[in-house]
Amino acid sequence: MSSVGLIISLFIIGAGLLWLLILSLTGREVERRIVFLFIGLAVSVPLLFNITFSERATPIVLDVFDKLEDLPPGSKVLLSYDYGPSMAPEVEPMSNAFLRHSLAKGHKLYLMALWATGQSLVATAVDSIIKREFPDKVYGEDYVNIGFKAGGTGVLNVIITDFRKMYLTDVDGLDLDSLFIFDGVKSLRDMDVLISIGGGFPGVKEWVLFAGAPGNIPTAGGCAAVSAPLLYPYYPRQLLGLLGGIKGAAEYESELKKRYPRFETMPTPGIKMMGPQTLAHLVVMAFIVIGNISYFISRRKRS
Amino acid sequence: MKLKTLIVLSCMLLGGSVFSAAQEVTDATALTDTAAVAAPRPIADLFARDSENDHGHSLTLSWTISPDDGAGQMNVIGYELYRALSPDGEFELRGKFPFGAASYIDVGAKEKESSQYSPDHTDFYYKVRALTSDPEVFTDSEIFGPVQSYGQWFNTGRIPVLVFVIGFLTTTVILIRRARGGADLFVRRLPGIEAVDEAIGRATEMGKPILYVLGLGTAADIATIASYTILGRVAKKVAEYQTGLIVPCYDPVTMTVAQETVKTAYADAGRPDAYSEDMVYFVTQSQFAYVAAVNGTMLRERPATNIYMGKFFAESLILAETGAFAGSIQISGTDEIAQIPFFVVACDYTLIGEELYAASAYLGREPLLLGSLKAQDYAKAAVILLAIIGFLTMNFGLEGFKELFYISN
Amino acid sequence: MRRTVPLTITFIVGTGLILSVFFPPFETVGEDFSLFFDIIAVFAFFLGGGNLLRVHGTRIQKKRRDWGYSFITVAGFFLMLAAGLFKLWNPGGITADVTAPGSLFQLMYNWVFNPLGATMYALLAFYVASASYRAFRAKNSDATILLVAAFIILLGRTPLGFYATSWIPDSFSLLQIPNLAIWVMTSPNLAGQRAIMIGIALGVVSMSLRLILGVERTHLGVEE
Amino acid sequence: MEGSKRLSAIILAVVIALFLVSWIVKGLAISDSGAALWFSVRDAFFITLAAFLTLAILSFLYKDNPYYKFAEHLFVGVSAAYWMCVGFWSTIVGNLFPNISESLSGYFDVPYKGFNPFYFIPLILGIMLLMRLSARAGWMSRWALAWIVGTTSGLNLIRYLRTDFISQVSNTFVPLLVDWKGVGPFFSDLSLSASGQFTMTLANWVIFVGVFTGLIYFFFSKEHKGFFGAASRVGIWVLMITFGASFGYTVMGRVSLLVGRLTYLFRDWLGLIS
Repeated sequence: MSSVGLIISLFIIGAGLLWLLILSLTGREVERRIVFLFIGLAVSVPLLFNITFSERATPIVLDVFDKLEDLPPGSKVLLSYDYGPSMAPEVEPMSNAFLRHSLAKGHKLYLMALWATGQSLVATAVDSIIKREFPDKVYGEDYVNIGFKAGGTGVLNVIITDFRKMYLTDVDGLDLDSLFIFDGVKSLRDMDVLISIGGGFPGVKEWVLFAGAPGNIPTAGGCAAVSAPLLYPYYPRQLLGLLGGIKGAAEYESELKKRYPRFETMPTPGIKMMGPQTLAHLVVMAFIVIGNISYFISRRKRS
Repeated sequence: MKLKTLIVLSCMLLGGSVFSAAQEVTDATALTDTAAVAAPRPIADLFARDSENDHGHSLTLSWTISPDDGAGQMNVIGYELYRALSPDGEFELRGKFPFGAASYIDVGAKEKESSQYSPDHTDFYYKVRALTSDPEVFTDSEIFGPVQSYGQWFNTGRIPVLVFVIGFLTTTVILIRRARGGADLFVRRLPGIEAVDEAIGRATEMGKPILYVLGLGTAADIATIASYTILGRVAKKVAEYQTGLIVPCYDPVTMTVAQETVKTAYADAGRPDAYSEDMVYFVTQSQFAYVAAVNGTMLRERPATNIYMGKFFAESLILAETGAFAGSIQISGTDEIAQIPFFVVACDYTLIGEELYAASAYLGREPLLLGSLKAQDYAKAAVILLAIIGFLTMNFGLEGFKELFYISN
Repeated sequence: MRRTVPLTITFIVGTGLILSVFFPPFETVGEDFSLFFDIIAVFAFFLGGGNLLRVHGTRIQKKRRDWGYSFITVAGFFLMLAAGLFKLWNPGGITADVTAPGSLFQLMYNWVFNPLGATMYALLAFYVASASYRAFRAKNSDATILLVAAFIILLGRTPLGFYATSWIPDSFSLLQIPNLAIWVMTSPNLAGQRAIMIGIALGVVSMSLRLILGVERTHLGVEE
Repeated sequence: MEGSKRLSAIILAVVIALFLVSWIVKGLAISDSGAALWFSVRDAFFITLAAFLTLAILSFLYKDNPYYKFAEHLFVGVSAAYWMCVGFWSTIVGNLFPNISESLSGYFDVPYKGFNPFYFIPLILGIMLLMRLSARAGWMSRWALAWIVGTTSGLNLIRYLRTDFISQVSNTFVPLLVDWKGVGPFFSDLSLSASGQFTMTLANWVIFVGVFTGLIYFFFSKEHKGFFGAASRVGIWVLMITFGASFGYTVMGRVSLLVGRLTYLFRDWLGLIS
């Protein structure tokens, strides 16, 4: 039923645009309500019928993916949740993708947060993703949640030389020394890659300036679309790669789906949110093309 | 105020959290670490001085970390700072820091009734305690003192700003004088402003009103104040031509000023009786409700010309597209960088950024205003010159030039 | 006289605030004045509310076009005002936070104010498209540059942009559309923004100076 | 005319009927989930109202119509009162009273901060502003305006100089050549990565030339002829790239807003998607 609706609506959009293109060849202008109608369709159809597009990862995203991919299993990945609920719709897909990728690859995962709001989001992620999708992974061996510590950049200044001076226990009060995963781990410098998710303060920028750059540790990030332009200048010298907004998340998710058959059926909110976006962008571009065609035809007619 | 509270709050939060973090470290270690800890070596070179460029009640401290901090016995987990009124007096805790910390600014309150009050011109003595995971084991530093805090009268950190203010002021005054003396000052065309007269003429011919939108700025935005000048000019023309004028306002203070401006313009045009209080009215102080109402006005009154001048945010494109749909000629100007693209795309004429401010001088054609416009150009020439010098010095590794522009706070 | 006093007030307040920045003992004057400004603005709200009622009252009285709708405005205004000032349905009574959950004020905010505002905002999605269609046309060199820059960014955000240029080798990856889009955002875009910003700053400084010196005085109104 | 009137009456009846149906259906659904009667009636009403108001605003895209007018007028009234209430509680009660009156602070249960005579400045200026309602004392409001304008210009002058002007100018000081390694490696690496020093150098040049020509475009007292004319042409091009790029970049954010509203309609109201 829904696929019929999907085909019909996509056909309407496609055929409609084609028809407008043909009309524009006669130099006719499209009424703005028609433009509105197409935008309305382009956004609501993917929402209703769940249309997705396969995303191809851009180098800035691929660099992060490949880094996690190229590290030997058992490497240490630190994931910091530096965001709150309001930013979550945009960046949560990223943190989930990083979680899945690291665990599937067999990396050791260290979870923490520089935002107080991040701690509960870590807990949610542990319950809803790790425990459900990776039941074989053992807490304290394969992954650990050391939670939130206040102090922002101060925390980074400390844990870059020694975790145990800031974190004596994990989030549940277990001594770090009793956790197998912390054997031989002294500071951030023992991590193979640092990933910060969140574009606010403290966030990706602080991780780069206070941990990645001084400790010479590969650092990657994910952030909301609005903050991405401010972070681009750090790529690729100080920043390994960056996932900017929903698009970045969607690219990572599709890369993950492509390389790991087990993620065929995983929920991909990033890709899902990109459906309306992509279709709307295509419609806008189509209208720009149509507008220019009718402009040139009518100008030629006039002259 | 809001900003101030926010800063204070965040400082408190940050301070508190560092403190509590340090606290957690100590407490938790005490529980887990039962082995005896050796006393660490003390910090050295403790030094305190008055904090610069402030209004007093603040001292800046620095020291060299303990040899056992991150090296040696590796047993220092943090420091505590103590202060007393005499070397053998009672020492009061002023701050806690994680290990590695080697400086601190001890800021007290300036209000006498505050519990955090820290008097100026009073001798203080400081010491720093190196802490270990065992709360019983610590080492105090030598006492430093006496030291006093006092306020400065002048903030030297802001000299670059002062230099520029004085330079710009002098240039402006000189040029205004010269303009008054009769020097002919050229001003290039501003198509957006020239279009205003034409648009008013068109509105008169069509017998339709002119819609003037002052934007979402309050009277605290210079862009809004610049907009009044243009509004004054438009209103005068409108009064002369006996065309209608609609000025829906977003901010009540803005509305008040706009009423004054329009009233004056009608009086100047010799038609004070034609002014009506209904021309300039308040809509609502909510961004999108305002837009909804102005949109409705555009489609119902069908103004011949829409003029948008001032501060605009996301509503810029909603207004400009509806206006284009209603078939009005549209002239816009804003200094909100993110919105200029939308106006450029959807309006017939757009004053980009600085052009909005130049418009008032352009319209007035008074030597005073033109003189200040000329001063702006000199400043831009100076910027270009500085950029070239900066470009060259950076290339030869002379970073010092850039430092000249550093504003400390 | 009636003009001299205001001009003098502006001059004294303006110069005072500029100087206060350089003298630490007076540093907080600017913040205090901003706070005062907020308080005065609230007084102005009464002017605004009064004006709103007057405008709609006249419309109803004179039975102007669409006067019936003015009733809705007035009713909405008084309902919200009562809900806010008397804290109707507020579980905490008069001393509670005005936006406490469950209060009529909060309900009206969540279910009337917010959806209306968000939908007005969402109209932008449509207007962005209609504006692109109408205005992004290669009429002259300026318009063409505008069009090309916008098109590159748009392309860079769809899979199309990737497929169109994925054949370009990695050592020339700058020319691949998604990367080109990033580059445009970070280099020429930054340059343009900076030029505008410097210009605006100069405009503001100059305009403020004109106001303080009393050269610009349109806003002060009639000489009586 | 008669026909169109009847048509709009029919449409109105249909809209009201749909509203009632939605209210009832939603109410039943909510009370099924165990909510008290009053809450299900109330919540169902508000959910339906929000949905109809959303649709009323969207209908403006087709043309101006009575439903949009209704939503618009309601929005204006509600929002004007909203800001008045927030302003009253947060600024007058929250900031003014605690500094001038103990009894008023006590009445509204806000902590009294002690009497501060400076707070009479805004109080007096605010009352002066209200004086414009009087025909004879109207001139007093101009004193308040003069104070506001003075504050605005004083604060903005310094703010723009410090944050926008001086810092933006010094950010433009960038090296012309980024660690030069020779002609060969310079041109062979056109990747976006900064190891491609071509990219870095190019970026610096673009920024320098862009700012330079952009500023020349803003010269007002020089005729744009000759070198100035050429430079300001380039300046306009740089500005056009900026505008085009910013426009294209915002499309994504705007679509997200629409996705948000449509999700409300499809999911929260109609329950079509999960």
